[in-house]
Amino acid sequence: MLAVNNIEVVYNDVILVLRGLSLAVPKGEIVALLGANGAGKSTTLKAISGLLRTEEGEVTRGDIRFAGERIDGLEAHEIVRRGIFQVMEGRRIVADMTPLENLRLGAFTRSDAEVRRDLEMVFEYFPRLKERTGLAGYLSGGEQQMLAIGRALMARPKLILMDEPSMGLSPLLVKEVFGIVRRLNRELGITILLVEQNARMALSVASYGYVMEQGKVVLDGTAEQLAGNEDVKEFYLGGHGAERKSFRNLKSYKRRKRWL
Amino acid sequence: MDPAAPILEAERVSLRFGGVRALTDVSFAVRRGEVFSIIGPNGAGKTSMVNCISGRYRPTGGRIRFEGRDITRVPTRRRAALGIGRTFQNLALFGHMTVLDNIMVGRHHLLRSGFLRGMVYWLGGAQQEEIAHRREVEEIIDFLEIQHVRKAIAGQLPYGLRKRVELARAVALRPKLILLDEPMAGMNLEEKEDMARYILDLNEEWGMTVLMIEHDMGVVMDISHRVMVLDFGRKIAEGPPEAVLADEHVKRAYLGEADEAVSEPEEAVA
Amino acid sequence: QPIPVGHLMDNSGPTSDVGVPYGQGVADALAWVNATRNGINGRRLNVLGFDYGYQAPRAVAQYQAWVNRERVVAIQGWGTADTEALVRFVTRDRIPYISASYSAALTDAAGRSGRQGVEAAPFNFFYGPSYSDALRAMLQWAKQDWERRGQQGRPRYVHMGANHPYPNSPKEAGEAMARELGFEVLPAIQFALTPGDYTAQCLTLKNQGANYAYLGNTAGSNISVLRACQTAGVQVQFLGNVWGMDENAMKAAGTAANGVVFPVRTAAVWGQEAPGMRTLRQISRQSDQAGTAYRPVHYLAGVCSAMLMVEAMEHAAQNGGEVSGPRIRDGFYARQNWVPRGLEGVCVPVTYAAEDHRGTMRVALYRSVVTGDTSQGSVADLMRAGTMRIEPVATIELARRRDWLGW
Amino acid sequence: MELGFLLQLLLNGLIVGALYGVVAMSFVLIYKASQVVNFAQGEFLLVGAWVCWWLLTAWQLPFWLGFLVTLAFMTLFGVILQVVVLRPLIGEPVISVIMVTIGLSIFFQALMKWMFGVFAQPFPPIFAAERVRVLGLEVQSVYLLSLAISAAIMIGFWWFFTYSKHGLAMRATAFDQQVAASLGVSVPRVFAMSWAISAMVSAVAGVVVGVVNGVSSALSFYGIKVFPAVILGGLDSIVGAVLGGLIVGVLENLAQWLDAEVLNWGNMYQIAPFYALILILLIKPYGLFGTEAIERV
Amino acid sequence: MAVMMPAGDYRTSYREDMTIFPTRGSRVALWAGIALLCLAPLVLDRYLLHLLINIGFLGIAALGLNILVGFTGQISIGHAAFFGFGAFASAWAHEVLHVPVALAIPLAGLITALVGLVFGAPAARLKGLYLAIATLAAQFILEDFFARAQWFTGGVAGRVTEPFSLFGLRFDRDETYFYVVLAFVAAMFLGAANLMRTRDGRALVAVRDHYLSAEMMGINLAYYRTLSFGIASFYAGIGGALYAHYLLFVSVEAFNILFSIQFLGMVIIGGLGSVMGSLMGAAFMVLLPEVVQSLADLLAGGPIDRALKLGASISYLREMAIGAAIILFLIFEPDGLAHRWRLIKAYWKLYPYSH
Ligand SMILES: Nc1ncnc2c1ncn2[C@@H]1O[C@H](COP(=O)(O)OP(=O)(O)OP(=O)(O)O)[C@@H](O)[C@H]1O
Ligand SMILES: Nc1ncnc2c1ncn2[C@@H]1O[C@H](COP(=O)(O)OP(=O)(O)OP(=O)(O)O)[C@@H](O)[C@H]1O
Ligand SMILES: [Mg+2]
Ligand SMILES: [Mg+2]
Repeated sequence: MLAVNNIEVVYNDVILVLRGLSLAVPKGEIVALLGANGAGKSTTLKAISGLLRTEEGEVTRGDIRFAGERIDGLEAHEIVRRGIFQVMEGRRIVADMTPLENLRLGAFTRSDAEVRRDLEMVFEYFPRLKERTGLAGYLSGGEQQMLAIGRALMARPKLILMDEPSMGLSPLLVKEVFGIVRRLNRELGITILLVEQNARMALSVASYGYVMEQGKVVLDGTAEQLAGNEDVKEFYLGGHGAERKSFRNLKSYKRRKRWL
Repeated sequence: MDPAAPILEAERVSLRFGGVRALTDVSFAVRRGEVFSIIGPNGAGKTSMVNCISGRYRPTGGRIRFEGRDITRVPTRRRAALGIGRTFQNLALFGHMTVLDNIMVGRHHLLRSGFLRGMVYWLGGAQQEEIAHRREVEEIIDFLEIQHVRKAIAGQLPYGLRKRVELARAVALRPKLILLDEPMAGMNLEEKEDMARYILDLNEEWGMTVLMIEHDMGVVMDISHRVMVLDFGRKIAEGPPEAVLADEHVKRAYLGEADEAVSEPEEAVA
Repeated sequence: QPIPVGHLMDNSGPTSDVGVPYGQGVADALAWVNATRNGINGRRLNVLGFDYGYQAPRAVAQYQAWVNRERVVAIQGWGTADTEALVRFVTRDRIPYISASYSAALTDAAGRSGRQGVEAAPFNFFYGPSYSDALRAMLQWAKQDWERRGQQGRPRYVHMGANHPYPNSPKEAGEAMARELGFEVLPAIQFALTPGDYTAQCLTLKNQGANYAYLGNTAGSNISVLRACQTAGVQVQFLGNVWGMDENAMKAAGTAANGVVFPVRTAAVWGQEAPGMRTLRQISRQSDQAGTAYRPVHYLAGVCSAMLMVEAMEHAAQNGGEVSGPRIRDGFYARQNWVPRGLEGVCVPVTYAAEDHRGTMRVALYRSVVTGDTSQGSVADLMRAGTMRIEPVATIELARRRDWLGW
Repeated sequence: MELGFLLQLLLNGLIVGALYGVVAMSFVLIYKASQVVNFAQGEFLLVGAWVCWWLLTAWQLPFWLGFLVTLAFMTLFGVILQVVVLRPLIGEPVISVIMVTIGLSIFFQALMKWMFGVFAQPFPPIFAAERVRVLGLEVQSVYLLSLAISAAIMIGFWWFFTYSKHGLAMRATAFDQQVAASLGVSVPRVFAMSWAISAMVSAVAGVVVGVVNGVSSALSFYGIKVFPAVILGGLDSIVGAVLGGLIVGVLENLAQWLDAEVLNWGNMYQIAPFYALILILLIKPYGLFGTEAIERV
Repeated sequence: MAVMMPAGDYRTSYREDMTIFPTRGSRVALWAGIALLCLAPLVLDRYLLHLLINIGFLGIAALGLNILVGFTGQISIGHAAFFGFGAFASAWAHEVLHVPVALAIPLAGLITALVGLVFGAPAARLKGLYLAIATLAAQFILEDFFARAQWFTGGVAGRVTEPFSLFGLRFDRDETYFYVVLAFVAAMFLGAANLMRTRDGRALVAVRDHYLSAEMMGINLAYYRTLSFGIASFYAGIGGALYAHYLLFVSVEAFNILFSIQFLGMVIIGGLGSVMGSLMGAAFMVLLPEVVQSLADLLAGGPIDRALKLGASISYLREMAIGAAIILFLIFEPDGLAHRWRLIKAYWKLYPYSH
């Protein structure tokens, strides 16, 4: 459904961030994209959604195809209309509007009559959003994250790009959010490209995964394959199997990553 | 001062925003030298509590004592000099300054030369002072391993580094109590390990008392001495981490029941 | 070798409404001198124009550039604030300065008036009656008008204008004269030099019950007052400053301008016949080859002012003399009842004396008459059709009183 | 007499204030959409008034037609301005954009003088001579019309921002352009829309003032007058803009009264709004209706 | 992200690492520049000196505004009024208090700083554009004061001032006054550069970038917000005083809103938050009209001139060109001249590798 072929991204004409990155997201699947801070995960998502341009970034090589058509070079709003919706890092809800208005904004590209029904659906997924009538800026972090996802649903996208949905959420909410992510995928058939630091969570919902490092994909495979990989275990999952090493007794040396 | 006495005491602290009760009668004490964690669901009032301590918010009820002194009404800007430093949940660096300058701002209350002496840099002793403090700042930079980005513009750094710079800035204040609002958020395992190491070093070697908000239960379990749980602005539990996490109420409100579909690694560890 | 001459203009500032035609008159006259007379005794004039936007400091800066770098020998100036600011400088540098400011303070050439704040201005000249004298004449007319109309009681007089050296210039003189003539003098009313909504001022005027009001500003803002006062139904006889009313203003104000009395500096207005009109039309063709433009009163005044300077320079250049500041100044004193050659019947005769730079004490008063819609058609059309007219009202010959010198 | 005078002044203040309010609204519109403070607002009035004047005199169009053509032109003008000048600046620091509007103001001020001269020009008499008596006071009919127009525009704006999809999009864009883009909002189109509406509404005010006072470059002074008005009301509040405009209008006239009766300073009417501005800001730092920025750490 | 340093430029002490001019080349360039400027009156004609002098005193005032806008993040639309205040204060101090001009200039700076503190007081409470508009009010209130305060300003007629003199030497010509301005420029710019690398300078920037966290770092917001007004006004006052004793005449008309906006243009075009950018911005604003004028002079008499009747409209065209230049400049260089300058320098350092 989505295919990213060998793209390069440059910020401000000088900073090369992605160096020949390729990945594919099959229809109806959840694909996880893992990687260290600064590896370029968010940049990848922005390249797909067209938001890169608002930050003076540019795809300088390669192409991005969605449902067979090239979408790199399109404006962000056109890409939204084609059914790709990015839930940005850091929630980014409109703080000086109410949650309801935020949700209505999500449906901006639509003009069909079912907006109202979808609103009900979102409230069903996130009952607590209905209770909050003040400004969204005063919602707690988790509530804002739910609002951000809810807003994405309002656009009825085919593909959601999710950037670190679990960041700053309590364990309970992380579970809730991932539960919802899975439900969205199963019940509504929405394809999801998921960027996540919480690798264990991500691999538990995803069917396929990519690991990226310094702007390139260094490893990919099915979720099971990745979860079994030594390096992934060591650097993303924390120890082997259920036995997790303690944060208190960290080894003073670090094992070299083999894929580098 | 009695070393056993708590460094920070909150006494029935309440905070309301119009109709919202962010905190209701929360009392707790942080002992000198410990790592104290606050956990709780989103919107429970954790950040609000930290904001009350650091002076961003003024509690609508109750009192906060620091080293025995009532600081409830002390202006925000004085608290740095008292020995309270903090980091922020959503990064609050000085985005256009270099990393070095960001950390030097942390030394603000320790520096003496005002704008007049600053303008005649070489004459009024400002230069000596700057150099002396630069030395200390370099120590912090070494400790947090950010030498390579000293002169970089803070706002352009990757997220993980920015978090570290923010920590460096707070450390530069030479606080007795350092408040960390979700220091691990958005980090991968490797980075969390580094951060945990820094926090432990600050606590054990630099002798700082740490008050930390964190959602990663693994980290909370491993490095904190005591944990307090907030829910809907009320304290629902306090004690050693194992005890608190075993608490039914906490499980229900915060951790969630073990779910076979989405396995939660953190709580699998005892 | 050309003779450098400065020409200060306001083509873009708050007085540009009258500055443009005046400046055009000066520029055309000097260009015409170069074109038809080959300059002054064979030396062409190098006219250095500068639009200073009616900001005195910019004028001062330009003045210093002219004097230090271009070494100008004479300057055609403009506003009151800048001219008065430059008095000391031109006196020091001995540069004749012919302003379009008719501030009476500039007439006290030897500083004999003894009035506080009035310095000697031996190098300042202007063409026409001073603001104060013009206002004195209008007040005399107003007094007659009051009596002629058989009104009872003391007439009430009010000064209106911006707080600016130019409108302020005749304020004191006017109010003193009004008292002398038996007027009741009301508190002055301020309005800015730029057009705007001055309804509040008009309501104040109405509330005060003024009978005669002096408009001290230039046309642009006066128009706003006239229109606002018409709307507010104010019944008052307006007396316009010499820069306060002209053909363009009449067109812009429409019937609101009907009846305003104001002084005209020249002996004729455009379209009337006089011996000097032929020359004037030639001059006008400098910037209007087609010869179709209508030239408002200020254009004519600009021409007269420039031609006075030209003849003073010619006087300096006679017999191979050096064209220097002091010698040009002497040229201004060389003749009595002086009318520039070829402009007879256009420029009024003037006489300057070393101690008294009041060129004339004769004030010709006219009245603007507007009888219909002025929004369609050009000024020339409207004047031709008679929709707008400038009618002579009276000519007042003031006594050359010594105690009026300098204010 | 005294009371009548005062009432006349008050009424005049309301009438002029309503016009300030209209201009203030169009100013706030741009601000709300793009956080840009438009220093060229006054020039919008100017351009609109001159264009309308030119249509009515040079082309002899009937007023209603000329007026409509002017509005259409101004809409286009706003769009073009946005596309040519402001679009390249999307994403740049707001202060640079503000400076650009200052550049626009300088440019159009001069252009209008160049094209139409420095003389004030009268509009053909449309309503000019008509006066109506309201509550015993005399009022220009066109002023009453402008009051009605202001009210209509104000209600339109309020509806737009609260209920319409595009109003929401505009607010979202004002809050964060990137977020708006991620929601499928075409940021450039939103900006173009706000500039177009703003230019058009300002032109309405320009024509009204022009009909009453004649057209001249001084019209652009409304662009400065608008500042105390919007700040008094609160920068991002449509209601506040209208109220601020009314307050400034009334204040000017009251100051003139005070001046005439007591002070005799002469120019209180010009300066009083600014004193009031500072006083009000000291009491209410976000104006009367401005929303306080949400600041959470 | 790592900062590039030219090869071969090692620092062995913190002192060396903390200089204003980080490379040897830049220090050499600085001294060479100052030496060249000292020679300027000997080689340049008066017209160019006149422009340099203008750039000098405007640059000082622009630097003040940059400290306020660029460093502390508080927009001021009333800077010309403070510039004017300095001009009047110096004229007044000399004329009425009989202070020698050489002392009247710094005194004027101080008086203006006090006035700035008064008008800056709302800064403690107001933010962003609300503050900006409050400074707009200050502009109009001060202008009104200038027109009214006969005793201080000479009223609307203005005041004639005396030239600068020191030890019996009169600096009343472009050639001599140039050195006075140069000395002030050097002192004021060094002062600002020093300020920005020490405690209070950092505090100002911190207040701009994130005032909430700045407050928690122990920074007194109200103090620094007001202080930056004081410093900005001090610079404006010095600039204004230098202007007064150059022009030898001060009048309220000069210090209008348009001039304030020009100052804002200088700092934005020069580069917000850049010390040297202020000077570049001032140069831009001074030279732009001159360039336009020379272009017009070149065109004069040509076919374009005749076709458009430029002669009479030149002043409008000049204004339009200035407006257009500002617009175009910002479209192509929204970060200002200082930024462009840095890019050029970086380009040469990295040459031939562009990434
Ligand atoms: N707007 C920008 N301008 C310049 N550089 C940028 C910009 N945005 C990101 N970068 C740089 O690009 C690199 C990749 O950033 P990106 O945000 O994509 O990383 P990430 O993998 O999402 O990391 P994180 O886990 O921290 O979110 C980083 O080095 C970052 O500094
Ligand atoms: N300035 C404010 N005005 C109004 N309400 C506020 C404000 N700050 C916080 N709140 C409210 O107080 C409550 C507690 O918020 P707080 O930020 O302390 O939560 P938290 O425990 O830190 O949550 P999270 O884990 O998501 O960061 C929330 O309901 C929030 O909406
Ligand atoms: Mg990211
Ligand atoms: Mg929090």
